[in-house]
Amino acid sequence: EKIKVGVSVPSADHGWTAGLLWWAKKAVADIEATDKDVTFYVVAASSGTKQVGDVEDLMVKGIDALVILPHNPSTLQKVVEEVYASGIYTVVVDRELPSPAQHVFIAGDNPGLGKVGAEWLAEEMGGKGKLVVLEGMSIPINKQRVDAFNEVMKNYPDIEIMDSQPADWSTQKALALMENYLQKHQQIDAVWCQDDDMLKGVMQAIKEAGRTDIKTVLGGAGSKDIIKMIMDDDPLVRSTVTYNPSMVASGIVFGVQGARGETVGGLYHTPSRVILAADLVVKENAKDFYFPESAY
Amino acid sequence: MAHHTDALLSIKRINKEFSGVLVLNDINVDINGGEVFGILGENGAGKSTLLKIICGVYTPTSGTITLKGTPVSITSPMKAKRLGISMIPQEFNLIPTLTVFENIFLGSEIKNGALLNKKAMREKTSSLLAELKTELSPDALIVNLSVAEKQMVEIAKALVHESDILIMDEPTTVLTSVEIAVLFDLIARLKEKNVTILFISHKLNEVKNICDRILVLRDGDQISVNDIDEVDEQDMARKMVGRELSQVFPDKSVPEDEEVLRVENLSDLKLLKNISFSLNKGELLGFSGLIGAGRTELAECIMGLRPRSSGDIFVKGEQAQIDSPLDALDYKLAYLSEDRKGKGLLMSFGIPENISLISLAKYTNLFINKKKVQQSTDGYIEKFDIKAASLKAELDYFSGGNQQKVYLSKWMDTDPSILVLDEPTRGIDVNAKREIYHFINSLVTQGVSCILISSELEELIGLCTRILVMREGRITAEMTGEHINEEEIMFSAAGVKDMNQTTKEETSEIL
Amino acid sequence: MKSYSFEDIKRIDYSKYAPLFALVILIILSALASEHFLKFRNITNILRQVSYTGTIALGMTFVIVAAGIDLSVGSMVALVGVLAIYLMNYLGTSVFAVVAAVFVAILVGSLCGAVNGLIVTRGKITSFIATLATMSIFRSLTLYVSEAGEVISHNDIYPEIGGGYFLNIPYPVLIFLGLAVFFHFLLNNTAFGRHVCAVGANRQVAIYSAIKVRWVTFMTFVISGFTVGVTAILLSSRLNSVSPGDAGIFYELDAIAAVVIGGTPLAGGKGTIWGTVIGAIILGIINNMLNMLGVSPYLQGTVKGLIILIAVLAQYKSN
Amino acid sequence: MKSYSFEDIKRIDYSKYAPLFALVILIILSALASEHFLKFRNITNILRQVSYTGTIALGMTFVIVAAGIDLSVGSMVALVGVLAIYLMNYLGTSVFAVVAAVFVAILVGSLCGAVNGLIVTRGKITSFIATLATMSIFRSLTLYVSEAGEVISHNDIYPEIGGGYFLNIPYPVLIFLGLAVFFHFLLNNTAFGRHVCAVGANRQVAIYSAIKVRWVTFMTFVISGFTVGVTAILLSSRLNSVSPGDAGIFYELDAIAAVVIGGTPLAGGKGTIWGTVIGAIILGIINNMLNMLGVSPYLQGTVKGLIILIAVLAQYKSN
Ligand SMILES: Nc1ncnc2c1ncn2[C@@H]1O[C@H](COP(=O)(O)OP(=O)(O)OP(=O)(O)O)[C@@H](O)[C@H]1O
Ligand SMILES: Nc1ncnc2c1ncn2[C@@H]1O[C@H](COP(=O)(O)OP(=O)(O)OP(=O)(O)O)[C@@H](O)[C@H]1O
Ligand SMILES: [Mg+2]
Ligand SMILES: [Mg+2]
Repeated sequence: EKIKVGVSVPSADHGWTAGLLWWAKKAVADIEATDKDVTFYVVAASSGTKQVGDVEDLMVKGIDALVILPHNPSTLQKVVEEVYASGIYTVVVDRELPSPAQHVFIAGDNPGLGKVGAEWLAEEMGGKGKLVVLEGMSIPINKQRVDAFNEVMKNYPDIEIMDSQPADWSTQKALALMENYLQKHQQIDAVWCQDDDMLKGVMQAIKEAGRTDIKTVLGGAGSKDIIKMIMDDDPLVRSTVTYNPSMVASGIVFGVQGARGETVGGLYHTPSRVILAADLVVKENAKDFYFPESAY
Repeated sequence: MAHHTDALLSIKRINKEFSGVLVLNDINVDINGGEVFGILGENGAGKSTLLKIICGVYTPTSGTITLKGTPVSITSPMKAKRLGISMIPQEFNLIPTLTVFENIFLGSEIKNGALLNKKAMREKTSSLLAELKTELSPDALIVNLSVAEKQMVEIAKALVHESDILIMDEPTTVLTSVEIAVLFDLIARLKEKNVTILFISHKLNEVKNICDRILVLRDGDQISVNDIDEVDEQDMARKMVGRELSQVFPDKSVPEDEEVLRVENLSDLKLLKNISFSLNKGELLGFSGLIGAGRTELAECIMGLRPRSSGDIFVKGEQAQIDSPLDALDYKLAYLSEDRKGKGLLMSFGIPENISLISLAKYTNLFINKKKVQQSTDGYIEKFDIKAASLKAELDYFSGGNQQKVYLSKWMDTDPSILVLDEPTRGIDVNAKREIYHFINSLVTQGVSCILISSELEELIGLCTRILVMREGRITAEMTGEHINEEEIMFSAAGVKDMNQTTKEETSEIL
Repeated sequence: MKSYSFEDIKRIDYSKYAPLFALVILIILSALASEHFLKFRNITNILRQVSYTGTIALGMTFVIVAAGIDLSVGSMVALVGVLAIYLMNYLGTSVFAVVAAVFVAILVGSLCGAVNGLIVTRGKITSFIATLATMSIFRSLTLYVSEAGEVISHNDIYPEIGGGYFLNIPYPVLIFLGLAVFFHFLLNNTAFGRHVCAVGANRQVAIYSAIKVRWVTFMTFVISGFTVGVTAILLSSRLNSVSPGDAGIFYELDAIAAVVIGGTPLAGGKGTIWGTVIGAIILGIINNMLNMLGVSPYLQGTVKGLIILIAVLAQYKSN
Repeated sequence: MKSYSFEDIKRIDYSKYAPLFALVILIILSALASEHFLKFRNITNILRQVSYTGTIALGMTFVIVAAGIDLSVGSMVALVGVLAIYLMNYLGTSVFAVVAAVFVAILVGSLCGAVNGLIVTRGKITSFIATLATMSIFRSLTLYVSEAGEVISHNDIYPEIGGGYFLNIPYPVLIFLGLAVFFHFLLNNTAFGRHVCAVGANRQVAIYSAIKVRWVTFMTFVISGFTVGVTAILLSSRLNSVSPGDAGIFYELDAIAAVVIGGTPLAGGKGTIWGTVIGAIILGIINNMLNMLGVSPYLQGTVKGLIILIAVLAQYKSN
């Protein structure tokens, strides 16, 4: 009897989600290559409501395990509860449900991303200066990151956050927004954009404007290009904070193991939450985080 | 029937079906170079269809067309144009968003390399319009033109190709006598240049005046081809209808003394100035005037379709507050617009939906009683003898005259007591006209009051007991009973000075 | 000349029933392609998934028949949903709170529709542009009032509306089909419905026929807003929450596609409600089958696009 | 009968120049509101931001004047961009590779447009539905070929196109304005341009006037695709990369808004290229000012929506 594993993720609407899908497919291919007794169904949804439909369809197919990265957690709450209640082994990745309904939750540390980034940045700025922020899409994890970031910055009264507007994790929007920031603010010491996709747009804008006042630019999530820049001693980009899309691959492994009744990750107990640390990537440790073949 | 072996255009065994319905049945005619060839027939007889086949809009179901001795297949208007055939269609074929000269040269622009040579086109347009005695700026947009001006542009558009064969499908319906005179003058000059003209008109006197030969169609069948000298107007009508045509105009009925409508000092924002008149019960009041005189505007003001700047309307002695057609409906007013397609009928709908559109409340009791609608529709179809290939089809597939009958039914279904008819016989055949005249008269006898706006003096004089003449937004004359006089009307309509002697002669000759 | 009613019937039938044929073919193909397809649970799933955009498509049918378009429906779902849940949370966990929320949702939806209607009729702005603007405005207001955070209901009865069943059929499906019947009669058998067609076919003629053209146009947008209100309830109660940036996104496209696949021309003047229902179900089945057959998620868009094209092509070719 | 040329001119002027008035007022207001606004650098920034959707809006003008619509342009930008960069990376880092990529981008864009054109003219499917379908198809193909990963160029010369300057003016701005001039003449001073208007105003009449209606309609989509090809180059060279899921998203709405704000009615039949250019710039200034003034990001959508409404209202009221 083959086991069936459903994988439901948001569609690739920006670099990180593209990386996510890449890792999900890699895990599926890897497992299918060695284990003939598993079938996977991978579906990608462009919105939370579409994802609810995807999960309903997966249930009809009689899956034994569901690995899901909810587009928006509350939207998926009900249907994941139904899945969980019907005895399907449930792994939730990255975005936690408001009232948990899963066997295992695996995620990066969103507040941590904001916090670690803020601490490093504050230190680099010497506790003072002018800062602009580019936010992500209007979903809860953006808020968690920004809130945690602002929380740390409260301890540095001499750091002024002059602007904080969303650019939806899009390179192009970040470029346009940064162009406007550069017009508006004659003196900017540092930029925090929480995501490496946006960071590319920011860098482009700075380069074109020929501005030299900006000393530090911090992204986040650790895309391969940015890690390469850190390795190559870029003067502005000296760090990033991990938020690795490979977490979904681990989630898929958990799902297969859970459906077979094995313990997760070969551990001696089954954890209900696996939180992957928000690691600070700097030149010294950059090599460990660099996967040149990844989509992100 | 005379046989010409050197026929310019020879039509052999032409049949045309629309989804199984035969609308042209075995048509055979030879048309000679340089003649004006008239085509007559009732509404829906197939006249337009025949001409559309010749100019490539429709392809015949079977049959051949031979041009100058060589068989041709005219598959598109483009091909027709290349063969030297152009057409002034029955419906307006102008692009409202483009200018006069752009329309005239549409599809055959004069170019200067890749770019348009606008200067040359403007000049050519000006000279063409001058030839038509129409003072229009080549750069005027079509939307801003009046119906008659559009028709003149349409004519210019056909002339620009300098074709051998020029097809005119009811070119005169929207023209007044002055423009008609200009057009006929032009036809005579074209004839001299050996241009062949195919001419459709419902005005038999026009046909008699300008055609060399005529073809009569009835229900898609070819009835006869005659030299014009062989037939008079009575013969033509008889051939078209297939029987003797009794009296065209009914006897006039006498209006009652009771006043039902009074308009006082009515002005609109643009054209109308202090219009006052009254209408009695059972009266048939005519409105004459040249195009642009403001008769349509007046009717639309009364119906609440156009804002008034001043003036009062009294219905049955009471002051009426009419700000929308819905208000007018409350006072049992009805208005048949001159623009049947643009303002009158939903061409993509069938007969019942159109007839019941205004009077829908009558059939509705939460839900529409469709059976009842169908019943009263059947009544109108019988009453007005509405004919079409399929009575269930959309109005788009009906001939102009039958559309007009549907339009009349639509307003009759509201049970009006005051009926304003704006050019009600425009583009319809003698028989249908006769039916409509008799119908209007029967209404009047029953105590309905009618206002008849018409550019055909003959019908105003034949029907009305009183006629008002308008010019430039004012009423310039009123005539009653035996004082109604054609010459007098023309004078008041044109303003004596505007009309020179020659055109007046020409005009009276045509009428 | 006689009347060829047989011809007529043949002509009308083909084009009118094309969506139905398309649906039947799709069902047969789906049943052959996937063993899961005809499972009762799968069918109700599809119908429930369809009911959200399907309900909106019903209202959209009126707007499109009147020759308009409403692009704002998706954003409106989010706005209405957020406001309804706020109100409900404010009123507590009683049944009354739920009833009040449902009532207010429908009211707010209709009001938003009325705003669209006013801009179009009083402002004389093409509906495409008017609702493009309100699409942006409604979404932005939703984000503003909710500060872009997800809005979660604290009422335990509420989820019953979107998640409950009657005779094994989900409530949303029943509501969707019930509204379809109601709107069918409204469009086909009432003076108002006839006026909507007339306005769409030729505004000028409608004006000259003493139809309150502005009022009719206005009301089509109100109806569209009303259906959005209903959908907002169905959706937010199913999910027990609304995410302001995401709820209802692209619903306008799905609703319009459903209407058009159902045989209503975008130019207006005519249309059928049952065509729209079938159009919505066709889209739902396509979505379902793509998942069922495990088509690469990247290629799903291609398949969906092609099937929309084929469905519409089939309609034209059949007449 | 006299000629009403004075009347005509008066009537034309108002409605025709309304977009220009709107622009001037917007510029004055912006200059008053923000000291940074009139800086040369800010102006060129705005123009460059505008040039992407602006260029597409030029092509869209033709489609809309011919009474069509092209919703697929956004997805097409992504598809063309991805293919162009793949080709360039394959060909190496030479100037030749860049030239080949530019050439291929324009070719592929035009081909995609031709596909739209064929579906509309041969398949007889309303352009709204046809391009709705291809919008989905193009995006999906983009994701498929790129596996949704960002596609990065390895060519050092390439970024010069989108990022370079001539006399302090960014290349994209020059290309945008250059194309605008070209298309202005195409629309106004060639037979093709007049035919586009005729087809949009009344297809039937155009057919009777011996215009190749299908060909003209087809060509408007090819033009639209061509401008998409140009934009794909400008955009991808600027960022030196394309993200398949994100590039060009919502461009169709911005382009359509620009065309309509520029005074071209969606019903087709007439329109001006310079109106479109102004429409695009108006949208660009609004975006810029919202950021400059630090309007709450959530409320930006509201402001943008309102300003679109006001701009269009102003046009109607002025005549
Ligand atoms: N495209 C069409 N499809 C179906 N039937 C048509 C079509 N065009 C015309 N008919 C039918 O063919 C017949 C002849 O129409 P046609 O327009 O030739 O009449 P006509 O003689 O020009 O009449 P009128 O004097 O009213 O213009 C009518 O019965 C009409 O309903
Ligand atoms: N003197 C004028 N000034 C401005 N516009 C005019 C003038 N005359 C006519 N028009 C325009 O032309 C349109 C249509 O002209 P039409 O020939 O039907 O005029 P009309 O006033 O209805 O004439 P009729 O008295 O023959 O019904 C009118 O609605 C009007 O807008
Ligand atoms: Mg005719
Ligand atoms: Mg008139």
